[in-house]
Amino acid sequence: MKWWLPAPASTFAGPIDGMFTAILIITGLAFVLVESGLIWFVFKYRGRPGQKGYYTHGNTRAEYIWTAVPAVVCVGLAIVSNHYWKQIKGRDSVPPDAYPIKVHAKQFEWLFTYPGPDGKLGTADDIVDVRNKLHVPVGRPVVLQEEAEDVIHSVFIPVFRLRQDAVPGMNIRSWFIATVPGEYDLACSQLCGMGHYKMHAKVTVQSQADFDAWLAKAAQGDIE
Amino acid sequence: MTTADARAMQPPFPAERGVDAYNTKLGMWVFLASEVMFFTALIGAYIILRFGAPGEWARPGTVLNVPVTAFNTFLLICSSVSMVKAYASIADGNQKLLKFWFLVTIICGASFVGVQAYEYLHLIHRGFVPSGVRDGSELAELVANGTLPGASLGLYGSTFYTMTGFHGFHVTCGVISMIYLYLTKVLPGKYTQQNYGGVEVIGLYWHFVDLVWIILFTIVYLI
Amino acid sequence: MESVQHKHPPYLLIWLYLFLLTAAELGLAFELPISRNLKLLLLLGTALWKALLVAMFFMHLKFEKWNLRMLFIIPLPLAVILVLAVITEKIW
Amino acid sequence: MTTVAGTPGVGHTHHDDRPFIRKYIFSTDHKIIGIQFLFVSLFFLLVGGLLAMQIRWQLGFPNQPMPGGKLLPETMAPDGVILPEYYIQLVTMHGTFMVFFAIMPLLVGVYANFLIPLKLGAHDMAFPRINMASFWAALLAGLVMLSSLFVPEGAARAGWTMYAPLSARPDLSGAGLGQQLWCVAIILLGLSSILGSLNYITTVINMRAPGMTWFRMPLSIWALFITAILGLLALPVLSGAAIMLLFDQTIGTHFFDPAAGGQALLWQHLFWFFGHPEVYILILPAMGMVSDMIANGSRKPIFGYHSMVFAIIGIAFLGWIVWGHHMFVSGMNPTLGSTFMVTTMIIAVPSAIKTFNWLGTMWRGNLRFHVPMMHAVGFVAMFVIGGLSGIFMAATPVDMHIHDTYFIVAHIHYVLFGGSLFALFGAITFWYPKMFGRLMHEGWGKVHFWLTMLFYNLTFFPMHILGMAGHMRRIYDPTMYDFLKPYQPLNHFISISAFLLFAVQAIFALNFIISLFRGAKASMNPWQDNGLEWTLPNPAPHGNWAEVPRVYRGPYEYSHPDTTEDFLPQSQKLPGDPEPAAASAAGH
Repeated sequence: MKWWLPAPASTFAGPIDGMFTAILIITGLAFVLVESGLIWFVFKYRGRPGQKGYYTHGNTRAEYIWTAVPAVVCVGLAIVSNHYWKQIKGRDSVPPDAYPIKVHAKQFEWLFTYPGPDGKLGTADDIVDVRNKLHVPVGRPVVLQEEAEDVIHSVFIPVFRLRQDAVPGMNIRSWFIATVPGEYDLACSQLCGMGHYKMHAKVTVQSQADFDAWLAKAAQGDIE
Repeated sequence: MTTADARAMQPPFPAERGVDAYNTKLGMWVFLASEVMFFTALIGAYIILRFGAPGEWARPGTVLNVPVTAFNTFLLICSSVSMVKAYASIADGNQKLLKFWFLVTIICGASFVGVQAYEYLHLIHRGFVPSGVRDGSELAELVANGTLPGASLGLYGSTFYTMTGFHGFHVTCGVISMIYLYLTKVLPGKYTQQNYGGVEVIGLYWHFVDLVWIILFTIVYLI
Repeated sequence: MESVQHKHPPYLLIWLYLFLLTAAELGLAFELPISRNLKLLLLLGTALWKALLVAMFFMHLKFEKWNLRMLFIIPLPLAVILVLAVITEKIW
Repeated sequence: MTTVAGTPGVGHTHHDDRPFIRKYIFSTDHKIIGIQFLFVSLFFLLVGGLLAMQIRWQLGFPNQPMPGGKLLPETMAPDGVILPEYYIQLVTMHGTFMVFFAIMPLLVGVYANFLIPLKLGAHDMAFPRINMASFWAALLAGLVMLSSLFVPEGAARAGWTMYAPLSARPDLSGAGLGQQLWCVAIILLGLSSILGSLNYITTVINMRAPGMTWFRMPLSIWALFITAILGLLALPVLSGAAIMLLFDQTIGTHFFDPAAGGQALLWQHLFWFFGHPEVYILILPAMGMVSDMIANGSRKPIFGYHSMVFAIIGIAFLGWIVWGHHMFVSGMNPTLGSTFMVTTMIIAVPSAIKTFNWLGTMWRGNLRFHVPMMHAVGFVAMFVIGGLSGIFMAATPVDMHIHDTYFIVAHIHYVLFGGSLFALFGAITFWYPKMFGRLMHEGWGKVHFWLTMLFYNLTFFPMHILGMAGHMRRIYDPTMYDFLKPYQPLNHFISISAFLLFAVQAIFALNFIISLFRGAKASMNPWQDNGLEWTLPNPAPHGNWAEVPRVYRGPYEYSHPDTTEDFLPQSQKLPGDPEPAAASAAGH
């Protein structure tokens, strides 16, 4: 059991884990400040008979400070967030050469469609509806074109730090670059009915050569 | 003690006044504010769905009977003006005119509900239902031969019946309350020049319902 | 409430005004050979103008204090925010 | 006390001869209605808690027979083993009961009703009969919701957020009548809340006693007032959405049906447009009451009263424009996502102001650790954790990873349990004497506080770790996933802590019930508080004051240098105080 985020396996993991750590440090400082202040006050100013509290209605300068500091920190975080957000989900963030894979989600399975040798989806040589197996080449941008048949599902690959809902009636693109070959879990993270818990797929990140070999075999109907 | 401390020790004491409205009137205004949000949900959903509709929206007059509803709009505007006349009458202490105008309002309001019920029956007869168009109906034929765009009719039916239905429900509630007030307060002469809050408050509700209809009529029937 | 003879706004004139605007709307919706967008704008403008007339005179908002008017005004920007934000969903 | 001049007349003179049923059942007295809400919502809190225990059993001990599970019918748990379809009903109904029927009525139904007239010096609410209708509508809604657990196909199954199209399609969710009953109950609850809110708003605006100016109102009343505005404007949107959902289920409309052009995201937008103000409905009153209790326990004026008020207003305003942060990964327009991210970051500021002002209030105080004060301090300590963990989710890239995981579950429970519920335990103890004329047991109250604090943190803090690992919400069996298998011991630990947390609530329940009959008789002002309600006898009589009280100062004049006592009631006239003008008592 790790007490931290899962081992990273995509290029998003860097900035996301970095931001997570940064926020943890900032909020950790605030946490320690407030809680230690609280505990200190609890002991220091505990009631004594015959004594009165200090009669004051506040201090404008102190209030300005503790309004301004959180405001500056939050705006700073917002700027950083927005920077990475635009890279990850922004309107034009998907690299033009990204390898497309269609994700068709339905109760309760994932169907992946891979482009054939022509590298385009929607043509006759597509390898259609590979059930619950997502294979991606390492080190190359991949774009998932997500659609849902019945209800809302959500692609969640923890090691990629990737999550994107698949919504019926919409076609949503979501991209990533896998960095570490291996076998990972893909889970549905949006309640989609009573089989929600078992709607998962295996993600295999492999070298381009292995991926091409697998794809050739899959074209013959052998997806193992 | 420093000056900052002295300033800090001044307790906050500004004085001000209320909004100069008696409880029921203020309560009605507060209620109407929440009604605005209720109709925002319904009308907002309509606008959003229409923006994203899969096909062309049916043109005004192709499905709905606009002249009949225009007459209905006229009725509701009349009932609004008769309501405000009733209010003005009792504010001047005129019981007789109050009774007259209040009754006119009830009749106009009830007629509105009646005409709307007729409209609904007629539409359903032609095949226009909340889920869209009924198979084998007159409108289904129009869709089949291409004179009526069919892709968005499901949304059209959903939004039309929900919006106008809830407006009609509000009108009905208004008419029922007015009949109750007419029998228990107006006819026995309980409203006086000193005490006519009830007329004002039910009037506020009634004008609001009219106001919603003005918006609905334009965006549902004319656009 | 004081018992004086109130001076009332000309309700019947406003009624006539509303009636004419409604007639104009009907004409606009069907008869005029102008662009769809202009028509839309004019229709919405007329509807809002009518609604404003009802609120101002029949509901007496014109004669109320500002803090009471605020009650009715507060929800309006919220409504606009909701609709505008969700509409961008289909436009982006 | 230096002087008793100006203390309003107490001891109601007219004899209360209403029959029992008018006095305690169909009562229009705001205090009785508040107490009715208290009992009803504590009952629903228990229901929600029992549902949570079953969820925790399944997560901690997957697929093992639950103790006592044999009592449940075959359709829920054959041989005591929870079925997946029952599990999603559990998570749905736990959320629904806790949010709509436990915390919200506990905060708003109980304390807005009980406190607003008492703290403002009014005889009752502006509309007592509407108030009564509001209670009965809420009770009816709760019973409808409860009954949905027992209909043939079981209760609603789409999560408390009821995302369409799952919720709109009985063929996909597997529950028809249950989903419809959910909608009906929510529409009824919306009606109840709107009726309640318009009452609270009118009362606060129109019925304040002479001298009770806006900025002399206690922060609890400010918070409840702003909460009422939020409820007034947010609930109708939910009602509208629930009506559309109900129509989609029953009469075949297509609002959320993508096949006919409807939009799945429309539900989410409408729900969260309501849902985010709702979140603040669930915390603002707690913040307000905590402010009262902390000032009382610190024997000091609240630090920065005005900025506390403006922080409440600021939260309420910003609360309307952050709803999209629940939808960052929903496929929403990413530019909209950026906008909502910025507003969400900014809304952290007023919460920070409030936290620091509470600390400022305790600074150089003369702290008295009665049970309400302990809970109030516990509230601040826990709310800080809940608030800070919110920043992780506000940062959109990080939210990609932790959205819909146990990190969110931890966050919401830190705010709703560590926040609202701690405040409520304090508030119940604090106003108990005014409600029932007796005090709750101090010692057991402290035992309950410490045990709750301990097990609460043991339950919910490890959920952050689970969330970081990617443990999804609402999954029936985490052991299905390779990457979650190592975390099963942690789930096990959380479940045991949760059972203990539930068990120690028995202390509170027993303390509450036994004190009703055996508690020590309370004096008129047992906490030496400044509020107007403490100038009334226990329990306060129908109609509250024989003579309207007059207010001479703000609510937090503790340790005033001119008095020997360390408190100074709002209605106590000091020699130099001017008589208040009667203007603000309009509306009679």
